[in-house]
Amino acid sequence: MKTLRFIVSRLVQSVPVLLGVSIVTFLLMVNTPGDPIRLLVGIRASDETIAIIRDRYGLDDPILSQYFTYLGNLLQGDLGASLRFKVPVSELIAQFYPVTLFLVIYSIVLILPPVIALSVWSAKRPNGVADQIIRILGVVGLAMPVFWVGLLFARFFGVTLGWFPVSGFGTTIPEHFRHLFLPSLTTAIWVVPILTRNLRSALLDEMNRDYVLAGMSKGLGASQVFRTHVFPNSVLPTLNLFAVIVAYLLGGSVIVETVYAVPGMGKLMVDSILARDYFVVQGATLVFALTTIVVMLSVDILSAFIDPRVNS
Amino acid sequence: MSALLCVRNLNVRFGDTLAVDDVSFDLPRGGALGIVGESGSGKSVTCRALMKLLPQTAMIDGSVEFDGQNILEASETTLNTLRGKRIAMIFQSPASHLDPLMRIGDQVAETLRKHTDLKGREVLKEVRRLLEVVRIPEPDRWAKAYPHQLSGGMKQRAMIAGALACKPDLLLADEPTTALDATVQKSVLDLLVDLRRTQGLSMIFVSHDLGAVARVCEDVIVMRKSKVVEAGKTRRVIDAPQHEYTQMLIASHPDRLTLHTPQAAAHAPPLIEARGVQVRYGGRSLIDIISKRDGGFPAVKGADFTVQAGQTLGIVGESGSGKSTLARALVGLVKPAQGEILYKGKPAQPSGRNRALYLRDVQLVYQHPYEALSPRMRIRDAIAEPLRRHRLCPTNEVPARVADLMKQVDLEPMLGERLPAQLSGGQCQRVAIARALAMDPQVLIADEVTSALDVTLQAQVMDLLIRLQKERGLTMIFISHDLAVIRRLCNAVIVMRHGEIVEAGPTADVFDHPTQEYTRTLIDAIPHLQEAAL
Amino acid sequence: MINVKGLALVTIATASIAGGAVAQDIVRIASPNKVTTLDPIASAAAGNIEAFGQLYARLLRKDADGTLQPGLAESWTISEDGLTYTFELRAAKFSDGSDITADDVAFSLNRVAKDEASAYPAAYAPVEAFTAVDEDTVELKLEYPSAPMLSYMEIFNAGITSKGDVEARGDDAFAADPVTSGPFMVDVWKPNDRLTLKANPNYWREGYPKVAGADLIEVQDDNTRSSMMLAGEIDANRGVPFAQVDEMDASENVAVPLAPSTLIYGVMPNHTKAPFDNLNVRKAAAMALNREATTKAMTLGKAVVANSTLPNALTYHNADVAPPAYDPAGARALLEAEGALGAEITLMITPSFEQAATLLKAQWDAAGFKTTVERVDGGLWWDRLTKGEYQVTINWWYNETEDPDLAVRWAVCGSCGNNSYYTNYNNDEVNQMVEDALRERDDTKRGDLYREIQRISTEELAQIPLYYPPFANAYSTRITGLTLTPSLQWTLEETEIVN
Amino acid sequence: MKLSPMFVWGAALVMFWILIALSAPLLATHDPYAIDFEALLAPPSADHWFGADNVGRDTYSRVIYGSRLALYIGLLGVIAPMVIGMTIGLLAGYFGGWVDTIAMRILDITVPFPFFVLVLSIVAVLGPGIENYFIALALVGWVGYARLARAEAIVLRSSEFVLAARTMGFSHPYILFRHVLPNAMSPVVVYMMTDVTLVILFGAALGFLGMGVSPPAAEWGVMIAEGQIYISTAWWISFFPGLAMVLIGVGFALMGDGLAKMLRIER
Repeated sequence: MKTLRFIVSRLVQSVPVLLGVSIVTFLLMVNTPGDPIRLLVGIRASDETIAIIRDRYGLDDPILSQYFTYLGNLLQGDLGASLRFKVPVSELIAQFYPVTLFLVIYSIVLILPPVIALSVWSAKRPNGVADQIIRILGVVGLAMPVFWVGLLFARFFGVTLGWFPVSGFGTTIPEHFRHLFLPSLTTAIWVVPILTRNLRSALLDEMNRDYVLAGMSKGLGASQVFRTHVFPNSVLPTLNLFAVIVAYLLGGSVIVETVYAVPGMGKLMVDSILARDYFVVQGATLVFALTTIVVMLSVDILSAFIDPRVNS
Repeated sequence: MSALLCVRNLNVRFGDTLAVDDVSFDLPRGGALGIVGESGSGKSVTCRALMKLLPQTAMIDGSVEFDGQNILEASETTLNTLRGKRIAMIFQSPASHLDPLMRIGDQVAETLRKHTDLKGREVLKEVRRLLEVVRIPEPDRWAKAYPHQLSGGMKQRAMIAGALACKPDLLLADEPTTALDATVQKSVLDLLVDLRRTQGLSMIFVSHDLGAVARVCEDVIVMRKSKVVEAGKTRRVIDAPQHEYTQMLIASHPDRLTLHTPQAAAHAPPLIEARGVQVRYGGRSLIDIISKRDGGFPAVKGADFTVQAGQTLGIVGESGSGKSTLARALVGLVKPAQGEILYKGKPAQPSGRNRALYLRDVQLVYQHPYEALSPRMRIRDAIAEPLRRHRLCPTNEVPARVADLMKQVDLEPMLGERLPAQLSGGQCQRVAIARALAMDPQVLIADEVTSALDVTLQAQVMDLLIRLQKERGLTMIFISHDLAVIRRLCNAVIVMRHGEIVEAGPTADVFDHPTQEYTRTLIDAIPHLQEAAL
Repeated sequence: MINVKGLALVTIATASIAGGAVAQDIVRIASPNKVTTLDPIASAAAGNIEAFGQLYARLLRKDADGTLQPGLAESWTISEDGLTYTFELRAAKFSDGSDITADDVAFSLNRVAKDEASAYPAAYAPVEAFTAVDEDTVELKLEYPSAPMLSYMEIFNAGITSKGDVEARGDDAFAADPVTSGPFMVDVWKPNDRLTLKANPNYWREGYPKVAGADLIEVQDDNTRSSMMLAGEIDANRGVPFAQVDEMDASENVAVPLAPSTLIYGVMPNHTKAPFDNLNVRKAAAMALNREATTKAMTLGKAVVANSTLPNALTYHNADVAPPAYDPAGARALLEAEGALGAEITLMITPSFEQAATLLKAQWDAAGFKTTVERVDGGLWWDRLTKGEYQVTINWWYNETEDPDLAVRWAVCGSCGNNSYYTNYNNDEVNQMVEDALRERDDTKRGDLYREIQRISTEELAQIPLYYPPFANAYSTRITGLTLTPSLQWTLEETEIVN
Repeated sequence: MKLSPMFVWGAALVMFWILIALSAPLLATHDPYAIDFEALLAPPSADHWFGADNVGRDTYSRVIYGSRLALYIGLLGVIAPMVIGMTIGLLAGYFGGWVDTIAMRILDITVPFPFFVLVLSIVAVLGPGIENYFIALALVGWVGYARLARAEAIVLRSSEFVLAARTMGFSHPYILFRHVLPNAMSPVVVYMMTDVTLVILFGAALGFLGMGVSPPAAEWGVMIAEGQIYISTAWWISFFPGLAMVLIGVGFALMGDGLAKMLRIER
């Protein structure tokens, strides 16, 4: 009951945030030089034609009225239509959003086990050999450009070994898993180090806590103390970073999506920016923002669930 | 009675520092041994070595024979069959020794689950019983609670319950009562004493407070600089200490300190006066405003008192009594919701426009010696800061003034270059005082300045304050939970509870003929050296 | 301690959820160009052009070697004065099974010729009207003769759409999921991702298309397309970077034939902005460039150095003209003479021209210009170009037909609506000749006119031609008969899957 | 304060690059911008140690000069966001109340924004050019710093030495600057070290999306992006800048880890 009220209030708070996001996006878009129609009708169209079509889409109305029309439709749940494709933005989002969501979740699935394993491993003997190796590898992974790693993976795992497809999304769930493996792996390469570093230090901090000593004095033994006390306590600080990263993954998905020709939101979004497809950018940004908010919210709920101190 | 535990030539070294130097003692079955010493004396390390609960970096030798079995030789697995089952341990600051994410009941049950083959319901029943043993009310309710929901005393009880779970033969108590309020401290001590009687528990009781030890143990060893300097029957050691360190230790115990008789405050006009001061924490929420409630919770409810010039007023009370809040109101860190503060008869706004001027006269010294100093600021700069900021003296004289101030508080000049972290607690406290004196105040408010210090340091700091007061004719407001200290320093005292002043008057009257029940319990709770063990 | 191995296993497990690749009976083509609309009149962007050809049949069609063949029109007659064309339609059906009538043809062609929203009506300027004489006869009336008019009945936007469908559902709905007349019909269109086509059972050509369907996948990144090609995930890769042609060609079951195109790459000076409004400065800019070496660097010797402002694949291409030869010293001298030495110029490019920009900047600066490269995204590029807010830029263009009419109108005509590809090159003499050539029906005279246009525009450096690249597309050996015609049309209907 | 070995290694690596950047003209064997039609895609050799790129420029010299741009982007790209973020974060955390509320609202709006989208559209609005790239980064990147600084400030606000400073009658600005700021620095500095790497990488990513630094600048990210299509025919074009990027990244990351250790004040 209490959590429910919490959730509701948070969602209510997010309304002005979304409004702010939409305003910022809109301002950015209208101030971006470049004419969507020119890109739409192609190189050979004459200026007259363009003028006519601009007028058709009401792109010459004053900016404020444009925004309020948009907002009005938005409140009725209408995200408008793509200037490029003339299909409803909601349709486009319905088409691309699941892919990116799948990609992000899949990445997380691939990321968490190694993060836990590695950080536990290196925390066992801080500054030991394993720890150092993990750190260095981590930094290397972190410092390699994602698109570069992606290309190499595609050529090696996809072409040379032929283990995984190098593009697309597939149609069935198993296919999704196969097609998105390399993209997710590529993502993991730089996310794992970040989270590992964080969880490792959290573990080390917690291992020096008094309650560890207390646990040992009960004769629980190192491993049980670690499992039942140290680990749960260490997860908390990492959770928040995790939320930030998930948000970043959503927004940064464009790179892997481009490298692996994954038909996802990131690509849609960037293409739409380049094509000045205002309403798609608007809609997609809002969906992204909402997702981020939900992720943050669920992380808060989760940590409230783990840590009794949070909501009291 | 054969010795349950005998320790021979125990040495513990971390790197090249010797933490425990050749310690030997016996503990008879059912006996209780106190280990007394100041922080860094190696008493805690000794205690932990008995369970081999030291980091890998520690190099231990000597022998610890528990019930004929050498602990130091034993493997982790064997140790884990002993720990918690036959030797149990309780610690200082229960707050940090309980896992914040685990329910009290489960933390108690952990030991049971590990060492007994009790299952499901039985475990719950046993937990319930244990919580009752340690006198936790409504055990079922508290078993489901999380540590942060319990009071300090209850946490400590819960920890004890966990320690007792498997009816251990030996209980190691490492400063179990430090950092607890006097009354709570007393109740825990009583509990331990009681447990010894009822459960026939053998006990090693580590503490810096000889009084507390005296209450529980018949034998005591005194440690200093990781050596045992004296050992024997508690009574004997207290009455006839051999080693001069022991003597100093006992001498600096509040019981033994000669009461300093403050000059009867002349009928000077009150220097500081509080009229119905009320402080609230937490602002008014919308609901509060609608329902005409004040909102927040009152930390101080209508406090009235006066302090004459040259007088020393003591404010006593347990944590949460609002005494510190009151102090902060006096220096404008919190704004009173109601009431006013008069200084020299005129209303003063400590948080108002010309606070700087007022604060030159009224200074506050804080409780935690380290935290009160900016960690990245050299001592010299810290003391010079107010001089420079308020241009209290020409810039070229600043170094001289600083040196002078440091001398006044007995700090070697060479310490000036150090950072707080490189100083001892006592030294830091002196720096804090010196910094306050830099403003050349009329009134010095000392908020628990001694409570974080070892007894000997405590005594020194108190001496310093007394001296300063004499030299500078300071007016002092001395806040402490330690009545012994108050009694020694102050010529008037206020007893606070739940934000209210329950009793006030000249120190002697209040202490010798308390009119309030609460005051009496507070006074009774003072651990005295003459407590008889058992 | 948490079981490290266990966790490692989890990762691998999630990874190896296998499932063999499905056998494909459709042709998969990856192209960097986007399909943004399926309405043939709505766009002249490359991606759409590539799609239109598959969806809409035209009155005429081109066969593999580029000669005009009967399409929906079985036969046609042209009046003496060349102002009246009469097309006899064959019996054919739309993808929805309804008949393709003269009405539909007239509707479609009038739409592309006259509709205000028609993206590229240039070819149909002379058109007065298309009218349906009867069920299967369409008459085209021109206001003035147009020599290449017949060939325009084949180009991408001359596709025949269903009048009923368009009027019933309106332009936008139609543009998303049209009734088609061509070899294929829309299966699924996922904008910004792929257009999936399936064979149109009612297509008029018996036994065509030979494949069940096709996937037009849009993949921006060159490397991704290459990887896909090498991994066998696509059957054709539109646009292999020249750097990868040999590597691709060498790898088994992939072939990269270099096919003739009407493409031309060139430097586009803005003739109304200093310093390039000055012919001698343009000359200097041209002389500063080692066009052979530059071409070699950009195409690794896979393209022909351009000598004229028009593609060499066009009829009447003038082989005898040439921009001034490489002569940096001469260039410097010219600049000095014009007092333009050290002239600051900004070279505006889109991301795909970074290499070219680097080469040009280096050579120009060596000859005494001070060049700044400004990279902008496509959107901004078009905006600035069409508004004339640039000094010089680089780009390519192509021509729908071998006939140069549209080419000259596009590239060097100042009065044909596009200000000579927005370079604002405007020479009345040339403009006049463009119109005359269109009306001229004597082939040799016509040829002379176009050669003259090329001579003048090349000498005046309307643009500085760089090179004529071939199409470098990769094809899987799994298919045969797929090529990209010079007019950007896939020969998908001829394509067969062999193994 | 004892130097942690990690920090020493990291600092050494970064110094190494700084030295290279400073002495680039001495180290370079060729003009990093000079094209050479004879040397198109020339493999590593005595003349071109790291080979030559697709216009015959000497990759080695370009990598050397690239270090300048990398450091420039890396450092400037974090300094602006850090200053903005720290200021907002400290004020919000220290004063709380409505200051905090406003700051947090701005933050709330920035956080859920898809990162790339914001930067891309800002770059699109402001036009290309490295300065605009910095502006974009500053407008997006300050959030992380603000979060950290705020968290620190909230703790410090109620710490005794800040209270003490108050009871010394010092002004808020003075306390913020002299007592809060220095003690809030350490986590920020540590974060900054990782951020430098990320910023450099982000520049590369923009290059990949065709929005990075304009040619012919010797920017590693752009070099890698350009070299990609030669991955199997002329690997050296993208390999060496990639290597350089990893090396500088490792340097900063190690420094960060080391600092994290050192800045903790032992009690």
